[in-house]
Amino acid sequence: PEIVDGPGVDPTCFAPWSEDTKFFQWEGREGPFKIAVVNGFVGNTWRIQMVKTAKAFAEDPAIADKISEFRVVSTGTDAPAQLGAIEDFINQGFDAIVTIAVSPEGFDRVIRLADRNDVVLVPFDNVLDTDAVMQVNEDQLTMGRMWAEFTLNELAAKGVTSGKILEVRGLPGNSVDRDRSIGINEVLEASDGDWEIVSVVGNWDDGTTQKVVADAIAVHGEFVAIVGQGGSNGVIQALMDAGHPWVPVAGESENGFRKAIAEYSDEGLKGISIGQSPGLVAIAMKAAISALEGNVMPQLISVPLPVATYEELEDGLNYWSDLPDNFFTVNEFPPCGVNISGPAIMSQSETDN
Amino acid sequence: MIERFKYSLRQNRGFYGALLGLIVLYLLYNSLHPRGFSTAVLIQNANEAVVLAFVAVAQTIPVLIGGLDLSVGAVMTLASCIASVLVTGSPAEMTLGIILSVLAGTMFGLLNGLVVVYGRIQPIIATLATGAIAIGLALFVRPQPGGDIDGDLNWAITNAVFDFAETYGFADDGNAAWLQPIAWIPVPLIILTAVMLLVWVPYRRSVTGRTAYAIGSAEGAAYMSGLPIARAKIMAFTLAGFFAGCAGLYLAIQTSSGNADVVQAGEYTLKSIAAVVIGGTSLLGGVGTAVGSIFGAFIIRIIEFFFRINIGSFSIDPLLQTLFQGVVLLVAVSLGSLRLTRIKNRLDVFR
Amino acid sequence: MNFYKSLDSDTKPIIIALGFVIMILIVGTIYTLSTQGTAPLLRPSYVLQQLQVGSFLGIVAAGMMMVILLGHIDLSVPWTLTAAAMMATTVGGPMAIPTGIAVGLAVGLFNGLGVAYLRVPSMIFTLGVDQVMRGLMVAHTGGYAPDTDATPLMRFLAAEKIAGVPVAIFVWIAVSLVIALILQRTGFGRSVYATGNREAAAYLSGIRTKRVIIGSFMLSGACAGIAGVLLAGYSSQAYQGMGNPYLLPAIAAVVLGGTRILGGRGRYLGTVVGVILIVLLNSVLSIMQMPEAGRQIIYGSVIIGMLLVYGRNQAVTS
Amino acid sequence: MANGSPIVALKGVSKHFGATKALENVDFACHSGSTHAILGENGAGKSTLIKIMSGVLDPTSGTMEMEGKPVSFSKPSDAVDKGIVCIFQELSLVPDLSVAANISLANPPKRFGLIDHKAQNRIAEELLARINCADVNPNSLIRDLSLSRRQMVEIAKALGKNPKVLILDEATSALTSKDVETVYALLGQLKADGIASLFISHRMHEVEALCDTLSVFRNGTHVETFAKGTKSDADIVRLMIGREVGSHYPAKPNRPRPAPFLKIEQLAWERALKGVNLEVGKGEIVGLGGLDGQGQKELLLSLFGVMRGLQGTVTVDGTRIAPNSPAKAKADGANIALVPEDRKTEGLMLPMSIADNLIAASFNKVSNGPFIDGKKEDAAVRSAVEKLQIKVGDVENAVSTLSGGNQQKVVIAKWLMTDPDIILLNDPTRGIDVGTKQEIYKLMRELAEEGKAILFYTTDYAELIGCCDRVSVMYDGRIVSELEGDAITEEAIVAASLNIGTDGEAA
Ligand SMILES: Nc1ncnc2c1ncn2[C@@H]1O[C@H](COP(=O)(O)OP(=O)(O)OP(=O)(O)O)[C@@H](O)[C@H]1O
Ligand SMILES: Nc1ncnc2c1ncn2[C@@H]1O[C@H](COP(=O)(O)OP(=O)(O)OP(=O)(O)O)[C@@H](O)[C@H]1O
Ligand SMILES: [Mg+2]
Ligand SMILES: [Mg+2]
Repeated sequence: PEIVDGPGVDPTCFAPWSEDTKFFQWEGREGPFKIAVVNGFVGNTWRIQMVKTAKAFAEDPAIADKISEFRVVSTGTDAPAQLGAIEDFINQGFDAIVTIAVSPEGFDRVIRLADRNDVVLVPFDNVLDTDAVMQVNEDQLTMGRMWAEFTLNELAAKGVTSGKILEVRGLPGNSVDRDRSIGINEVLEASDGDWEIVSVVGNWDDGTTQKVVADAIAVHGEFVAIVGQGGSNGVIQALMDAGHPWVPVAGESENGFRKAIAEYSDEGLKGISIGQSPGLVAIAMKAAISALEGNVMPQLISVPLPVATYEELEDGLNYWSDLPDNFFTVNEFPPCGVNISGPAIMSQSETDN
Repeated sequence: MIERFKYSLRQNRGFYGALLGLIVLYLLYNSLHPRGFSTAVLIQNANEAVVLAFVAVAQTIPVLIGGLDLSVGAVMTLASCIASVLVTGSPAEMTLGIILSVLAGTMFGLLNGLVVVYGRIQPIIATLATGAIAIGLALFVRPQPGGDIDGDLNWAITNAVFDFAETYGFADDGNAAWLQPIAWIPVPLIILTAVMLLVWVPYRRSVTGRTAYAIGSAEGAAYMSGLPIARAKIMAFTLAGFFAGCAGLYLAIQTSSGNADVVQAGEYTLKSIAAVVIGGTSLLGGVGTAVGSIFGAFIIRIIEFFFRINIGSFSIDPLLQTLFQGVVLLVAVSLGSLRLTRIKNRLDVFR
Repeated sequence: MNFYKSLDSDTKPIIIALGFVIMILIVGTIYTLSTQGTAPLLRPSYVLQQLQVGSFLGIVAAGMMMVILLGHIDLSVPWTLTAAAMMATTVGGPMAIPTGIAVGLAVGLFNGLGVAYLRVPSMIFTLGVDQVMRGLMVAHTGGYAPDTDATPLMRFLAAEKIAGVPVAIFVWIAVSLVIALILQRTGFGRSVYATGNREAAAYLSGIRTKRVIIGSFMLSGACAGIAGVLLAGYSSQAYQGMGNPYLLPAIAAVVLGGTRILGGRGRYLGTVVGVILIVLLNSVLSIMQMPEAGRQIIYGSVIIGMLLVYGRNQAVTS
Repeated sequence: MANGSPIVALKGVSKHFGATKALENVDFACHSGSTHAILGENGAGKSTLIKIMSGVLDPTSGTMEMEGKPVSFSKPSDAVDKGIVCIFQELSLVPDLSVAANISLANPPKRFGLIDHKAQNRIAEELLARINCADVNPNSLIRDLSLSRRQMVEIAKALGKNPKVLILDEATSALTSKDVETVYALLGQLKADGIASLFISHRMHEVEALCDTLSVFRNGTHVETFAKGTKSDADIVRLMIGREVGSHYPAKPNRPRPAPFLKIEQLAWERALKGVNLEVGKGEIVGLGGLDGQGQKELLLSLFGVMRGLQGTVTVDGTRIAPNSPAKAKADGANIALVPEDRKTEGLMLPMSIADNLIAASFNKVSNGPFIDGKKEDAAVRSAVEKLQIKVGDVENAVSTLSGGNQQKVVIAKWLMTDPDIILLNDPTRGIDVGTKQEIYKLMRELAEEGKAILFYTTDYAELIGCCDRVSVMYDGRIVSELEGDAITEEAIVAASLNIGTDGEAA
């Protein structure tokens, strides 16, 4: 692509990450386009929801006739397989490839190939440490900061100025885990309170998180607040099982977590839920099409953080009390015309498939 | 010669079955691919398969002695993390880095061998444990994914001979007439073949290599026959480490980086076992060859290729791909049991 | 010392592992004393909580031991466990738990058929089955939007307490009694050892070795199913990938308990001690906030170290 | 006895396995150009002796000299380097390698530092030709050869190492009679070449035919060494067993032939069985004779439900049976027991305890419902040990700690526990000493008297003659001759085995 001056098209949807964000422009071409989604691992709810969202969005009337061929593959946690799949789609003459990278590094070759063949490559969610491709993500650092700020505010409101705060980390070595943790700790350290931060590794997995939180409670006694990156259902479960009093908890956007916040916020579970949305895939697809049409696009597209605090939860709107715990509530992004809600994707028995 | 082939055919059914399967699947894939039978497709396929092929070769040797090496994926990861730190700078520094990363894998393999032989611990469980250690070390070397491996190296190694020559400016930037017959061959395939010729073939035809087969077939007999058991076992794991090191090195160059990914390490270990079995090597030891495992690795990859191409109404729902892969794996490994139908003496089942 | 020498080779690992458990507790306590001035590891509540968490691993390991005694292995445990949990919550109501166990039994039966009749090495067959189960669960979640909430009975069995003792521990004890009884006091159990030692000889002794193999895999599947149901109860929900953290620790626990990985030898008590060891080790490493790198290295070194200690007195026989 | 200084001499050698004293202060010597037999009961320490000589085991104490110089071997290849080559009781061939590879296993011919397959094949062909086994293709896998062929390859392999001392530990126990002839000739040749051969066998007639010097071992001690012909057979047996032994075989009862209990008609399987007809009555011992590999083993395995695709009928007591597994064969209705060919891999779970092995075929007999009754189990094990006089320390010890003969008794005892009606014996006395053999013969006769029907395959003519009420000789998958009473003579059996008088010659 060519590096051009902004502003880009449709800034409410394709918001540039920061003021320094570059803008890209590809030569516009006629649709419909061939688009592929190259996923890595499949086998957790988030990824399943993402794949379903991608499929549903490809059939959405808003873009359906812009797509001539749409394919989704999951390559597992296997860098060469993912690189291979991307290269294969380039070889097959696909116009755009949307991907969740298995690693923030290592895509030099496919980036080069995509460039040579004028293919639009759009990493999202786990983005690459490069500014050579157009990417779509939520701001993980900000997410970490918001969690910590919310927690500190709630503690301040309760008049708590010291104590142990439990940080539940995600998958070791992952850049999302790194960024979120940096954000969290930055804010906590900057505060005046006298906090002892205990950190455990929950792998973003409900079961592991529950176990390590239960462990931490057994060893450390009470915490004044918990900041968890994921596996939030596990945090709640561990608190309940240990009979730990409700405290402010920051966490992800699982339906179960939001249900718990809604139910117990009066008793002290002052919660904030910010999610990395599986719906990001739709924005990435939309961005790819927009780029193919020749629009000016930001290199790094920032998708607004879907925040919901205990004060903002509303049954049937941003959580569903009658639905299962472990789908991700935030899925739609109205400014982008992405209106595929979590329950619509994850809770209707499919008859047509 | 013909007679020898006849015996070889009878004694290595699994191997020839894998070869046949590979040929059929690959021809089918290429004929369905919009750009089938082109260099670009071959390069892509080779790049995708070569790391797994190396890991499968690594796995083969411990399997031949009747063991399993559950650390190959982890050693690969360790080597790739080391390479991501060392393979950078001047050509001399890069060369040294390349040597050191493969050496690291080899030394780790040696450690495995020593633990198995002198610690008298079953290979499968010893390497389960040392695999954790290797991952720990990899995380230590590279707590976050990253690294800056030379971009030219990455480009040259992951392309055809022509691009290699072009990148490094020899043979008339790849246009020399003498280069043309081989200009289309993917570099990864050349590397794989070269390593096999230089390491596996001599090993196979050495007493140490033969001892590995003998151990897997009948360890007591091998010992009684005065074969160097301890040396052969240590060598088997050392070579496994070496090949895993090669895998790691290639992975690092291919991705220009290192990533101490526990899950990926585990996935490679398991896939290596599958590749070895599909390639006709018996998990009981004594029977099989590393070349078969390479075929096995390619077969595993090719099956995934089919998800990407348009096969009309046979297209598989993305959420059913995993299921399909599992079923194909089960069917592939169950094909071996066709031999059971020929068995007339039920005791032969236990061999 | 004489006492130590007089122990038979099946008992020694158990004693050593017990010693190691005590050592871990001591090291952990020294750490907590020096950092926070308390010794929470020695409190009954902590121990009970570890046993509660350990009971899931313990039940998986009990089943795993049955197949390891045969010289086989069951790599399908992670997704068998997950499938059992997910199907149990999907069905819900009083049939939830029987459904979960039935899923385990069915997968075990399938594994057993593949290993006994097709004679595919279990290492690879169960690997394939694990992937198939994963595929099925991905399709299930993706296609049918199943209910994932645990039933009250599942909650009770996994998370509640009787007289301060988690019910899960009683479930573990019950499973343990059944497995130990099977292994020591039934013809089936003895046949497992015989088949694990030498299948041809067991077959020619008129032991129905295929049934033994199938039975063992079914027990392994059933144990995975029970563990899945409990785990769903513990977390109040079933979720994708919930079984993944249980495979390697279960194998390690069985082996650290003195069961021979090639089959034929091992005592059930050892597996129990092995489970406790692994659970405590994980917990103490987590308490010490050991970074992942150090954790993996320690984990591996402990296994190697202990096996070296077990094996040191073994004689080489050609 | 040969003159001059010995080529190998052991001085004061002892070998202890824990409490077991396998060898105790043994002095032993052998000389070049001599064929030297080592005799002794099972567990006398013969194998242990030669394992020490060939570097497999370290002596607990004592020294060894070769040609006057002290030597010590830390591994088998050290001994091979010095010229001591051994053919072990348990074969040392690698099943998944080719014949040629096995023959040059540890020391293959090389070109450019790599194994030279052509030269390897040439060597194999030469050596095989030397022992009349040119029919063995050097490219075939050991796995695909019969036991007797394997044993010949083993001999070829040993010869290929150019031994100064060649040790054969029961190397002839599985050979066909034609091969035995070859081995006789070979040993004569080696003797002429000045090579020392040590020969361990439980077959007295072989020892007599081959050896010039005999050494007797008993309970780990060297009893005596003497030249052939200086002692009578009875004396030798007394030296071995330490007591007088009476008649070899128990008396056969003199009574009319009983009604057939087990009846086999036109039994055919693959190419090994081509329509076998045979009857065994209660109380009868019927011998199966013939050269090795004429279908005898397949016949026994067929009856025991191991073979697939059988044709023909088998009836027990008038009812037709068609078991498709040993489990069915041993169950009610058939009540068959089989003592298999290879006790180490088919008869026993070696690392398991003696008790566990004993009850392995009869869990139902010691159980209440699904549960094993500890008391019943102990009682059953004790009575089995007593009945067969198995020499055990503790029944909880691994069965592998027993000597060969006692291991075989465990296999037999295991099957007697099931109270079978029909007992199939596949060469039960292979590798077993005279004393134990006699006990087994006696036991067989007792069992027959109790009304069991016994079908007994052996490669030893003397056993057929001594033990059996009737002998059926097999040739090429058929029974070619049935001998009864006084008609059972060595000449008759040999003639039938070679199928003289019909089409072919011996295979
Ligand atoms: N590895 C071992 N561990 C314990 N005891 C052993 C071992 N090997 C041999 N023995 C014991 O040593 C004694 C001598 O055994 P050895 O094998 O030398 O007997 P043998 O004379 O060859 O008998 P056979 O004629 O049955 O082959 C026996 O009592 C045997 O049980
Ligand atoms: N030139 C040859 N002539 C005859 N037989 C051969 C020759 N080369 C190999 N063989 C036999 O054919 C089989 C397969 O041969 P291959 O070359 O694949 O194995 P190999 O490395 O030679 O094995 P080994 O070292 O065990 O002989 C082996 O059993 C081998 O012994
Ligand atoms: Mg070879
Ligand atoms: Mg012996």
